[in-house]
Amino acid sequence: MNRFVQAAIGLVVAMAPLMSSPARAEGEEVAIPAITAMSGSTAVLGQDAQKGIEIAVEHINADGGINGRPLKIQVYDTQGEPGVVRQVMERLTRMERAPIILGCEVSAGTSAAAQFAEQAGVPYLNSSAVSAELLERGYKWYFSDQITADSEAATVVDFVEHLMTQGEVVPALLYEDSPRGAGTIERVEALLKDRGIEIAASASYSRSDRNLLPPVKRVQTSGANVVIWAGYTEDVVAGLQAMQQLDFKPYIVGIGGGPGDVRIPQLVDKGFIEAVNLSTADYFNPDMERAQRFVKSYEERHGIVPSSYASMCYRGAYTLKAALEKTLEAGKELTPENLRGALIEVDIPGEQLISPFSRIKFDEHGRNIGAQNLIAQWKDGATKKVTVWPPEVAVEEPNPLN
Amino acid sequence: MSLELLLQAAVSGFLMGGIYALIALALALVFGVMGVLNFAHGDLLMIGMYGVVLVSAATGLSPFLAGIVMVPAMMAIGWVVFVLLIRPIVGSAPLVQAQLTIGLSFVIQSAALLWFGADLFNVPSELAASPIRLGAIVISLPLLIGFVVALVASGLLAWFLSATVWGYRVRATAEDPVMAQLCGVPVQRVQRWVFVCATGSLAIAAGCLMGFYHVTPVVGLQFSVLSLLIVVLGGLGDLRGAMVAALVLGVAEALTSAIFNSASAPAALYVLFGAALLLKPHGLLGRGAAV
Amino acid sequence: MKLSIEALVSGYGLVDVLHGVSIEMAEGEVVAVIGPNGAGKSTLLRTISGLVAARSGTVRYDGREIGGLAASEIPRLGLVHVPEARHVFGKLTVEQNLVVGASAAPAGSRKDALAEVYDLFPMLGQKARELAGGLSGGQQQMLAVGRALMARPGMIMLDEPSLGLAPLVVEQMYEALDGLRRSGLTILLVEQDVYMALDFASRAYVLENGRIALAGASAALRHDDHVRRSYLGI
Amino acid sequence: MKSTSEIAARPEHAPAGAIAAVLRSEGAVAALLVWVVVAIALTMLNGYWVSVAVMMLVWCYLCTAWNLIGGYVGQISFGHGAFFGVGAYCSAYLSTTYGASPWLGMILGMGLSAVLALAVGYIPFRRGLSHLVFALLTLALAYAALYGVSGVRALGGTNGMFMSLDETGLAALRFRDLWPYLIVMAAFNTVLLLVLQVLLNSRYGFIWRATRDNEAAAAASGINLFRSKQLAFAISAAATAVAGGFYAQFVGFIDPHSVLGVHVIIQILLFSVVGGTGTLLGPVVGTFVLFPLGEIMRVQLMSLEAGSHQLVYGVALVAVILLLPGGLIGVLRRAMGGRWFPAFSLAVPHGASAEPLPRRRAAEVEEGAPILIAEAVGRDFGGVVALRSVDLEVRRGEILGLIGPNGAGKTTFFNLLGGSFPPSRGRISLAGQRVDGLAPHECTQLGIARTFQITQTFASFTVAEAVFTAALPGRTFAEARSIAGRVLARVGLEARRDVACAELTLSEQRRLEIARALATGPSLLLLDEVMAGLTPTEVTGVIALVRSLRAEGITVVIIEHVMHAVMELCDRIVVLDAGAVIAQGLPHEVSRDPRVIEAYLGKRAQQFAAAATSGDADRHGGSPNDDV
Repeated sequence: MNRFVQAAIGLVVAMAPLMSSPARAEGEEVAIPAITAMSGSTAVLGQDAQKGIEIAVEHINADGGINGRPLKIQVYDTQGEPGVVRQVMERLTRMERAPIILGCEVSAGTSAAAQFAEQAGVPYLNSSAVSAELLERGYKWYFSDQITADSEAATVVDFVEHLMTQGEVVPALLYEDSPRGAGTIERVEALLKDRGIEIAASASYSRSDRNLLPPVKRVQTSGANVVIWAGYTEDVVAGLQAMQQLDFKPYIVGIGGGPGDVRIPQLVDKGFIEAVNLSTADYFNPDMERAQRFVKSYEERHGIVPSSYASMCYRGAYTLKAALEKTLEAGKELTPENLRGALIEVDIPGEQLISPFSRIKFDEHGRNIGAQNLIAQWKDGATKKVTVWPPEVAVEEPNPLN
Repeated sequence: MSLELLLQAAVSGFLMGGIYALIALALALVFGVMGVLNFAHGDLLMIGMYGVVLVSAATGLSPFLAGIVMVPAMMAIGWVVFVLLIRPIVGSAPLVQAQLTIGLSFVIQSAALLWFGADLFNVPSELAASPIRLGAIVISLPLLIGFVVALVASGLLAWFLSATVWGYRVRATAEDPVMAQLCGVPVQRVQRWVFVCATGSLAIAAGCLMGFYHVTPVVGLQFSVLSLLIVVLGGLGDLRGAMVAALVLGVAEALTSAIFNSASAPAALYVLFGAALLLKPHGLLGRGAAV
Repeated sequence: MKLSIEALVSGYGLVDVLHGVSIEMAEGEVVAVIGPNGAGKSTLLRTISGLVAARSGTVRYDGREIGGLAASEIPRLGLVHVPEARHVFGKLTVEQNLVVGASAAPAGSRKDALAEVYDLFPMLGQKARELAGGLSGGQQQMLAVGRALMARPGMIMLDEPSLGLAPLVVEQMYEALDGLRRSGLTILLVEQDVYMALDFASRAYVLENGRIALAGASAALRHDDHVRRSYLGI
Repeated sequence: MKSTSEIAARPEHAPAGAIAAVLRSEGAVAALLVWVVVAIALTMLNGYWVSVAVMMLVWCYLCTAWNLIGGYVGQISFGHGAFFGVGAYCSAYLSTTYGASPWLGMILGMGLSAVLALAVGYIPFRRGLSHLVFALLTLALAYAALYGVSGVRALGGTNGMFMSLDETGLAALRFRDLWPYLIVMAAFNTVLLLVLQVLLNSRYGFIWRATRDNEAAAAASGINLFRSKQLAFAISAAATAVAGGFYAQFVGFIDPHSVLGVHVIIQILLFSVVGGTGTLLGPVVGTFVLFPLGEIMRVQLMSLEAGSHQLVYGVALVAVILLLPGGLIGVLRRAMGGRWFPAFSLAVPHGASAEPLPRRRAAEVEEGAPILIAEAVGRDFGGVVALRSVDLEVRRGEILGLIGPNGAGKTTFFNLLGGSFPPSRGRISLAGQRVDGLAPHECTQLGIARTFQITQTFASFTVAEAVFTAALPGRTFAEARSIAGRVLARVGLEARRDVACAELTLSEQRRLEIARALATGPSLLLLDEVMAGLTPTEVTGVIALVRSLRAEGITVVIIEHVMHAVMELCDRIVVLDAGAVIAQGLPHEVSRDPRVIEAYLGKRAQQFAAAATSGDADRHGGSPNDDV
């Protein structure tokens, strides 16, 4: 029995510091929480996101912080689980009394966080999920400075139409069936239909599939010569290998983190990457002029160029900074209500961003009307990923349809 | 959907099944000899896969050779796991065994996340680029090598168990450890070596897998579940049944994915598994000890 | 002394089953242990063979202390336990069972031992390649004894060799055991069938509630009032 | 069978006594613990910890629901994630698509989960397949549900579903504040715990535990294993769905992975096992300790490298399971010793009442007429013929001996009579009614009772409980109690009534086997080697017992190798060899039959047997009369 009493007391003592609401730090620091999946099956995203945030905070503080006050962004792990997200959101809003939350969550986590934020009346600034559906729900407290599946789809279809000017295009869709992949492909499909372009085949697979020969074969037998492909890194790697084995060399227009992963040349035969003209619709590419400061710092710290995941949360931190500054400059307290007001007024010109966006400006649904994609393509024996589309930001011409 | 597509799926699924067999046989053997159903099996395999990546990166060896290099290391890991965790739960309630090994899986997964991060690793190999073509059907070379290696390893295991004195002792221990002891069989040593060798064999399987697949900290679970399905479908303790079950599962997996082409496709695989188990509760070959 | 046990205490969990048992056996002697169920007869054999740890007391075999040795070590010294209910390895063939039985024997002796066992139990030779699980109860009992002999033992301990066997089979069984006895093998026998036990052994111990209640020559015990009343039902 | 369906409906005992029993029980204490947590959360903790408490109660509820099938019936289900998801999706779909109250969806989810459970359990439970087959089937269910839902557009596919935020209030199961969530979840826990406690105190408690402890013995006690397991699984599944419906409203968003993923069942197993399964308090305590601990670790170790908290958590978990194999509740139980909750009191009456033993449907045949007829009965296993063809009749009121060499098929024959498996050919009828192919509990309920060669006991039962449980099917508590008292007195186990079954000596275990068989109220009793391994004195006692049973009109068939007992006891003997009858007749006839001597008896035994039947007091002929 005694052992139990001791254990119980121990537990209570351990919990004590957590149970009491800490008084808000009165110091200079502006502390804002961010949530992301640092562990679990989507940890790769969260880990990059954290690196991006770290560098953003460093840069912001080096430039004078938030009106002279240092910014601090504490990252909370949600494991990407909606249940945990809710718990963490509860903690951040009720215990930490956070006036705003920066979200670097996967779709499912973002959905749960947005639902919670809406009820709790705290602005949630999404800088990673591309779900367009969330923006259509009429939320008052949800803001997304990230592109949406719609803008991705538009960029991809534009690019396909560009290829059509060079010869006959037979497009096929290949996608991983999570919301990330399926959601975007759905919109691409609708858009292609709208523009009267016929699809030769549509093949999906699960992220856990170990054998991608069947879906790839399905696409190949359809006679497609352009493949629009949404997926994560692991399945894109497996799929490229399958294509190589099947001797299938379409022109690949990728979407999302998988085809855009900077490590693809380390994982797949470089010659083959070049052979399929692997290109990706992305919201970041390290060769962009305006991203150089971020890219340099990131490379110094981590030894590789930053991924899109890392860039989006870097960008998110800057959007956050703008809102914070607007509030403080107006002489207002950092409250949820004031920050929401400030977010509505935020308008950052494209030149100040590391993303290919024309600006950051939210409409009444919290959508960033300036969000747009670029298309990057591996070139020179897959040694560099070059921005090739749209012409405004392109560094080089895209490879021709062969 | 074309016949060609189905054929391609069946062939690559079959080869994949061979590698599944190698993974599952180690689990079946451990279950047979010490009655412990190891839910961390896939995670031990994952350690092997990371090991293969490291060895390949350091030495430039092909993943298959790196797998062989990893065997002693995996055996050492098997030794430690056996002594610390498995031996204490031999003979415990199945629920306790399940939970403890699930706990171990937790630990391995988190440790992998700590050390390697969530990024995926693979071993790019020239082999993948030069497949064998039989008409329209493509046979991936790494997959084929993996299949052959798995077949040879399984054959060696079968020979060891059915034709050597130590094989008899292993089987005697599996059937009645107390009686085996009374016959002078050092049962604990047998159990330890079986676990050590089973874990070591995972290095070979890891080498085969890394010829065409990748590793992340979360791949363990899917291989654990897969091996469990195979062991049960084969009929518990029936090694030949497990072999057949692995091949069937590999083909079924590829075919369902080819036929259904939907996010629901894997569901069909599990429904098929359920149906097969209900029709053949004693294993596909009907010789296992399911009742 | 072939086997000498002194003040042996052992049991399971919190309960002691044997409360200080002492037994002495000379080389070549055949000794029976009889007693009611729950008296600790099987526990005695399990303690000697190392399956149950002794809590105090000593067990010496050939003058060597064997308490504390692993159960798989003891057969290597030549002391083999044939437990109750046979426990043949049903999924192994008869011959494979015998080979496993030779695990404790010195290397190289397996072939001779196999020949001897087939000589003693010709039935086992005929069924060498059949699965042991398919044998009848009596055949399994013979296999169990044969498997013990594969270790080239200096002494065997038999626990209820007649349990669950048809009378005819029991008879055949004891005929075979008789051959072993005559060959000079030291045998410790636990047997429920007291007539059978006293017929077969030259001496016997009566074990009651974990203690030796009585000991003596079989002939004397057969006429002992207590034995007659309690065990022979006379 | 009519009697089968009767089991369910009967009221057990006086309501007042039942209520008192529930209030003093483990379930009530567990429910109290839940409310203590609620009180602490609401008075002392801030919103965040209240939110943690809500999730903790969700897990507590899930573990408790799982424990019914996993802990009490001992069938490990990996499929509870599916039931959780079904509840969540039903409630989410109905409320978002049709604007229905989530409560409605919850009820639909309960129904759907129960149906799913019955479907998945049907074949493994009907055919008595191994626990592992059941476990893997449920795992397959979980995965099939996960992937299945992922492809359904109407359910949001992998995108998931959003709950409407418009309405609040109890009907919408959606609140502005946190505390109502906590209260609702605590109420769910309380209802579940109390319902389970009532069920455990009822006949089902005994039936489920008996099923878990020993299926063969439970079936021979007349328990319908299939119904027993299906019922528990369906209740457990339906209860689980409720938590799913609640979770959907509480979090406001669900997707396949979050409600159908494997992590759901892993958490349930984790909390239950660390707490201790098979007790109502275990899963509650396990959750209350582990869940906050996990949360603390996640928060405290957040600043370390990603994955650290899971590593620490995993190591702690492994350590707990290794060091405390009985779970936390095992430690508590040992610490409390005798002050642990007493098992639900049975109060089996003492005293050897003169009332006769119970009898089911006393077979309507005359004394001496055949009560059981087996015609050309045979059974194969795979390709092996265990029983070739047996023709045999048992006459009412006789003691029939069934002898023959090992492997002759005697026990196989008993297994066919007792319903352990159906014959491959031939027919068996009891008092004119076909009984071949019936399940064991059906045979038992028709009046065939059997003992097992290897005694089968219920590990968690006392002697009285075991006998009571065998008397229970088709009878009231009071009747069963009275029967158990009489049977215990009759077989001479009265003094050992409160001892755990596992602690009995061999001869007591044999008596318990007979007692269990008698408690079912047989008209035909099948005794399989009840004398093997007993001393002559003990054998004598059993002989006397069997005789007294016959005197009461119970027909007995006995398989035995103790020849003098067979010769002495039996009116008639049938000899089996190689799966067929080779001789039958009076004992002295059979013992002199050359075929029988050749195949079975051997010379020496034949002499003993002959001596015993002729009453010649040779040294082997110890007749019980001399003993008195």
